[in-house]
Amino acid sequence: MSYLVTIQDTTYTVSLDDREGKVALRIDGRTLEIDMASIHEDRLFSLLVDGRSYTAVAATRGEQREVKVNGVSSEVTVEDEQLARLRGQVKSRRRAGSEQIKAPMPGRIVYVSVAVGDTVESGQGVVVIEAMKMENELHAHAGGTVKDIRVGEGDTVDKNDVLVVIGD
Amino acid sequence: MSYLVTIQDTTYTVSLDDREGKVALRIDGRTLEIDMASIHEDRLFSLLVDGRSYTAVAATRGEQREVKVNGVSSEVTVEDEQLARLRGQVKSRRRAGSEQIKAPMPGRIVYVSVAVGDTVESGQGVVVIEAMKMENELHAHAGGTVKDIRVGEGDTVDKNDVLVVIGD
Amino acid sequence: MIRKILIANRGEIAVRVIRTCREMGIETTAVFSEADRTALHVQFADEAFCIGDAPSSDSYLHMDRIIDTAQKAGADAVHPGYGFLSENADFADRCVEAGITFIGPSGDAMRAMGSKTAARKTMSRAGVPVVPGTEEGIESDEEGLGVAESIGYPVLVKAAMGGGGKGMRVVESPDDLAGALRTARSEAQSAFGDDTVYLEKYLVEPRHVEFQVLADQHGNVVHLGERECSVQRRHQKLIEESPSCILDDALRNAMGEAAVRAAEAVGYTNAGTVEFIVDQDRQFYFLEMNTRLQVEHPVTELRTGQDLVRRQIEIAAGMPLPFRQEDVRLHGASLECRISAEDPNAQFMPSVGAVTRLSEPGGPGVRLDSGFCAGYEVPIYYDPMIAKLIVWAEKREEAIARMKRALEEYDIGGIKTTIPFHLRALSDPRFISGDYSTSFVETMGPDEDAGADERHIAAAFAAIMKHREARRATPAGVGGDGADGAGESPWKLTGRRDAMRRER
Amino acid sequence: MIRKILIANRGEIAVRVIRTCREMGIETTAVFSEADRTALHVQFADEAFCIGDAPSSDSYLHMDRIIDTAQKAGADAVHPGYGFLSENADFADRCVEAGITFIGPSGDAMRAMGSKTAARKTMSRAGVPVVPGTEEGIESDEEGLGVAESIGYPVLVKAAMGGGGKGMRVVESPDDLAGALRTARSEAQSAFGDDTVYLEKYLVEPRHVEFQVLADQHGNVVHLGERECSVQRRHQKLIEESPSCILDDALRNAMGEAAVRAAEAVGYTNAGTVEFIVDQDRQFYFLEMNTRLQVEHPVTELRTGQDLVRRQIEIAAGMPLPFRQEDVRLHGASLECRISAEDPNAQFMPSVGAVTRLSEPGGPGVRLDSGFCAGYEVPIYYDPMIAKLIVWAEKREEAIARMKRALEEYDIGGIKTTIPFHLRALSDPRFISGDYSTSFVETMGPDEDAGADERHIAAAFAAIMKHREARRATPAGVGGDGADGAGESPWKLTGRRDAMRRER
Repeated sequence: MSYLVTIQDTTYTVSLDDREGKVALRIDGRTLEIDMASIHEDRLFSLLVDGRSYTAVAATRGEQREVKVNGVSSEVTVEDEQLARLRGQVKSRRRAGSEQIKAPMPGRIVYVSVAVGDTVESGQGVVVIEAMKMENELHAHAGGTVKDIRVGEGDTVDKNDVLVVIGD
Repeated sequence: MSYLVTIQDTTYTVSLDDREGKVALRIDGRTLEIDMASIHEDRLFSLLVDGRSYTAVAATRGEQREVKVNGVSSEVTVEDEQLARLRGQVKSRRRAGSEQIKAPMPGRIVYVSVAVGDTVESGQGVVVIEAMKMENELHAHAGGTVKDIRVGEGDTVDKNDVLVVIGD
Repeated sequence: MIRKILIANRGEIAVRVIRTCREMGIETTAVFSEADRTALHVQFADEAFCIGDAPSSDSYLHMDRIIDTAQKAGADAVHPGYGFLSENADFADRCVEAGITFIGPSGDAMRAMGSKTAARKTMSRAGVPVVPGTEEGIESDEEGLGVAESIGYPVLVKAAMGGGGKGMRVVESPDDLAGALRTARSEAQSAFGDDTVYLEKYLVEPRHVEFQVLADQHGNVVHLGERECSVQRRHQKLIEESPSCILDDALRNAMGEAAVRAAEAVGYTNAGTVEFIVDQDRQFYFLEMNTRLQVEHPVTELRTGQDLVRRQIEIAAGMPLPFRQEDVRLHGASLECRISAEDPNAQFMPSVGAVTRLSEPGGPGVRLDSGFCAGYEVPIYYDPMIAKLIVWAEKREEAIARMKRALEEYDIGGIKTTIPFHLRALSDPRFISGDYSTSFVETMGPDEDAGADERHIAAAFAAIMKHREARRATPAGVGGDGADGAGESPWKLTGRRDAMRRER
Repeated sequence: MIRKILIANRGEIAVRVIRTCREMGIETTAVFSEADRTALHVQFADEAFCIGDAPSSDSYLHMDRIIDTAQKAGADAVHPGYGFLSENADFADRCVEAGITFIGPSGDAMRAMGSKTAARKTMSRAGVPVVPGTEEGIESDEEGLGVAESIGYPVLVKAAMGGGGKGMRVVESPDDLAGALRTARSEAQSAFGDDTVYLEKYLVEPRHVEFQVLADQHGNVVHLGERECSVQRRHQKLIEESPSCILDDALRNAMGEAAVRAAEAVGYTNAGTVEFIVDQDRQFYFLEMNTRLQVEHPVTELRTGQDLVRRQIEIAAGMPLPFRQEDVRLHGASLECRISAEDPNAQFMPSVGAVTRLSEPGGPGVRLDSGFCAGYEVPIYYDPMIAKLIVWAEKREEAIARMKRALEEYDIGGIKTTIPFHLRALSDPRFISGDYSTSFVETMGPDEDAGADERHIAAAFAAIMKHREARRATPAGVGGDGADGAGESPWKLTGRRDAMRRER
């Protein structure tokens, strides 16, 4: 079986052959044999790769899959390579469109730094939210035009409330 | 509802009224109100009893139920009081009979200190088993006559293997 | 003697105080908000009482309920921890009026240090150097321009009642002064209910060095050496260490003596901290006095062998200090990293949620002051700091290596924490050399790709997990599509099972 | 310098050694048996290799495989920990022959101390007091009777190659001597392959006090003070502390100097421990020298601030000791409790199984050297000690209170441990007063009913759990009988869920 694994901006192609604890695996041309043993609750594993010892954790945070290897945490997406190829076009179509900036936690809106119609760049701060006694700035992931602003300063918001909508 | 709870040699009669976190309860004439909150995985609880703070754990060890309150561990049996009354006679009949001394862990038999036909007293050592680099003596819980010896010195045994049978 | 103490706080500092009380055979009463019913300090205390709703103003800041609870529980004394009511002079006074020992300085000593302008005046008189600037509030823009001219730009506009960076503005040129005065006044009014602001010389790349003092009720005042706290972000300390790399014995003695004079000048009792800034010429200036136990007090505990909470309780009970200045010995090197539920890769955004997995560091020279256990749900209402990791070693470089080792062992699942930030900071050549200032964090470079090998393995591991979940899904698959992972995945199951547990 | 170390051990000591290696920037190679695939030392090491089946003889005692693994991994050095091959002179020699640094003394120094009769002779010559007795094996019953008569009953029959209480018999009168010689010879032959036994005066209620020594390859030998280890059961130490309550500075210096002479007499290098017994008249006698790091070395680390594993590695690398005897400072009081997977309420029966829940103690003055994490399955093949809890405080009574506080915080679920034993022992008036001997454990009273209130609450809690499980079972109940708890119980579900996890 082959999988496409994306971590940050890098996509690795992994093909593997899994037999009872030992997994033979090719990752971007490098061949590895992994001895994998469950330590606790099917989430925490000990991996031995040519003798090198790694402790690996699989977790979910909401929709996001996360793995942690020797303390280094990465958000990952994994796709079956064949299916990924079939879906290629659908994906890129879906990726376009609007971005919703949501409240990452319940809190109070301190400041909205954009207005409807403004052009924002990728990474630009748009809203400041206060929670846990700290002010935190939320950023646009992709650039675009501010289509809608759904909160005002001083508003109390719940987690995942949409605050600002940015479109193409 | 009323329950009979036995810890060591003491049986407590507990009647309770359980409503959403707060439990009103009478135990051997003492009335308590317990505020009970789950801390982790439905096993670890915080109890507040008239302000006193207790941390309580429910666990199973094989057939045995165990509770641990502020670090003090107790093996408990709990019975519905009405059912317990109905079963009274069945119980006492079952309690009589033979005692099987079983291996509490895998190990090697070092020494058998009784022979078939010997009379043993409650608490008397009958077998020495070696495990984890240590020798451990196993004792008869009730007195009686040795009916059967199923192992010899030097034998390797598995957990729960019957080693010696003691009868009335 | 004190038999029972109410701890008017939560989190790791409440747990910290309870630990010493247990060791002293003193009973403990915890208070908690509705959000903290299952918190560790509630579990660890002998008794615990709910004092209100989740927001601090309804619970940990609610003086009436706290004093009422102390009286009902029969507590002889209240320990305020840090934050919340710890520097509230009225609260200290009200405890005393209610016949309860307040474990800290008197309300008057707090007031003397609470106003920055008043404190600057007192310190000047006591011969403690203060940053050049005004001892009174600035009344007009004209007055401000004159003062700024005389002390030289850049200048700092500060709120007299300020703290935590609020109501503070750096002004580089006369053009910006009027605007800065206006915004600082408005911030100060809303944050502290007092719009008095004053001017200070703004020191470039200063270092933040503070001295721990202890003062009993019999006139004995000692200092226990320094802590360097220059690794800060938005005026929040992140890493503290002792000794400071820029102090030699002569400077340490001079600053320590100044700290003792500062405490004496206001009739201070109990534990307190005198904060200084040290400029690039190694001149030191009084910044402020924190009239409470500090977050970073364990750094001093490890270097001196003292239990500062024990000393606080003894002092509050009227006992004399059991040692004198000449008995204080400073050993080795100590370092603290504050562990917060924040994502250092997303501008330190708070990270709430349940701690699904916990594995704590141990072994030689490692101390963990934690406020949570596995299963804990980090609430959104309070400070995101959830634990402190402190190490000691004979030498500074050994302490740094030990801290990195301990951070690598520390595994907290389910939430993001500042552990990766600390690992980066401790690997920064400036930190290693000891040549860093309060601008350290903002001038840290982008995250180096240190975990390349780990990410390679992470990709392999993720593929294996996906493969196994697909394989498991197929036989049970209702309608198949197993290879897509649409079936029940162990990964998803794990998440769902956790969610169920939380709901119960 | 040493770049990579193979740790020829398992459990907490392997983890302990790995920690210092990490801090020194030295790579680590773990070895493990089939039973230890998921053990903590495998997780913590940079690399790990399986060296055989679960029984020690097939793995941790298998010299060929260990040396072979060290060579394949490119390790410069081997650290043997304690137990297993740590005092095996042949193994030390074979490492050297294979070009691998053995982190410990030379094989010859081990041999000189390995035979108790030879060591007694060497010590006598070096002016180190030994217990009255023979320096040669006893050949005949007649010879034995003569010697016993001259030193006076009771006497102790001991195996020359002995250790751990095997081949040891106390003889109260001449009638019992011949029988004791016979059984001791037979035990010695089967345990050590050598039936030589000798006679010693049996000291009544002695105290076990040992001295830590460090010796470099340049002739520097120092001692780091004592550890009192009189709390023993079947010659296994359970609690160790420093300082010993029976030593004053004069006796400490005399014993420390004797310990240094003992090490010098055999050309000892690296870390070692000289064990003495001290009789009721405070006379001390050489007992034996342990030619390795001891289990209880952290007690000394906390009192001296030294990292003994770091010192061991430096010494093995040929570096001189970085301090001299007069630089050694002993601070405060330190205490260690060995945490074993044993049931103290059932004659210390080993308790195997999975650790289902783990909450570790922390806070001021607490150090935990643990060899396991949550989920760990305690194997049946090895020593049941799974962790060591060590505390430090300024004064002994504070250290005892701190240890009790830490033991109360320590929650290990799924297996029985010796934590309740330690809590009892530390509450024993004899321990508190410091007036105890090696007979302490066997003369401990029956378990007092200290937890009456807890048991009352336990009964209430158990009833609530039963009630909830019955209530939950009823609606889903297939065929009812819910009140009997025959339906799916959360209690049972929990157990079953754990079992499933383990099987996967």
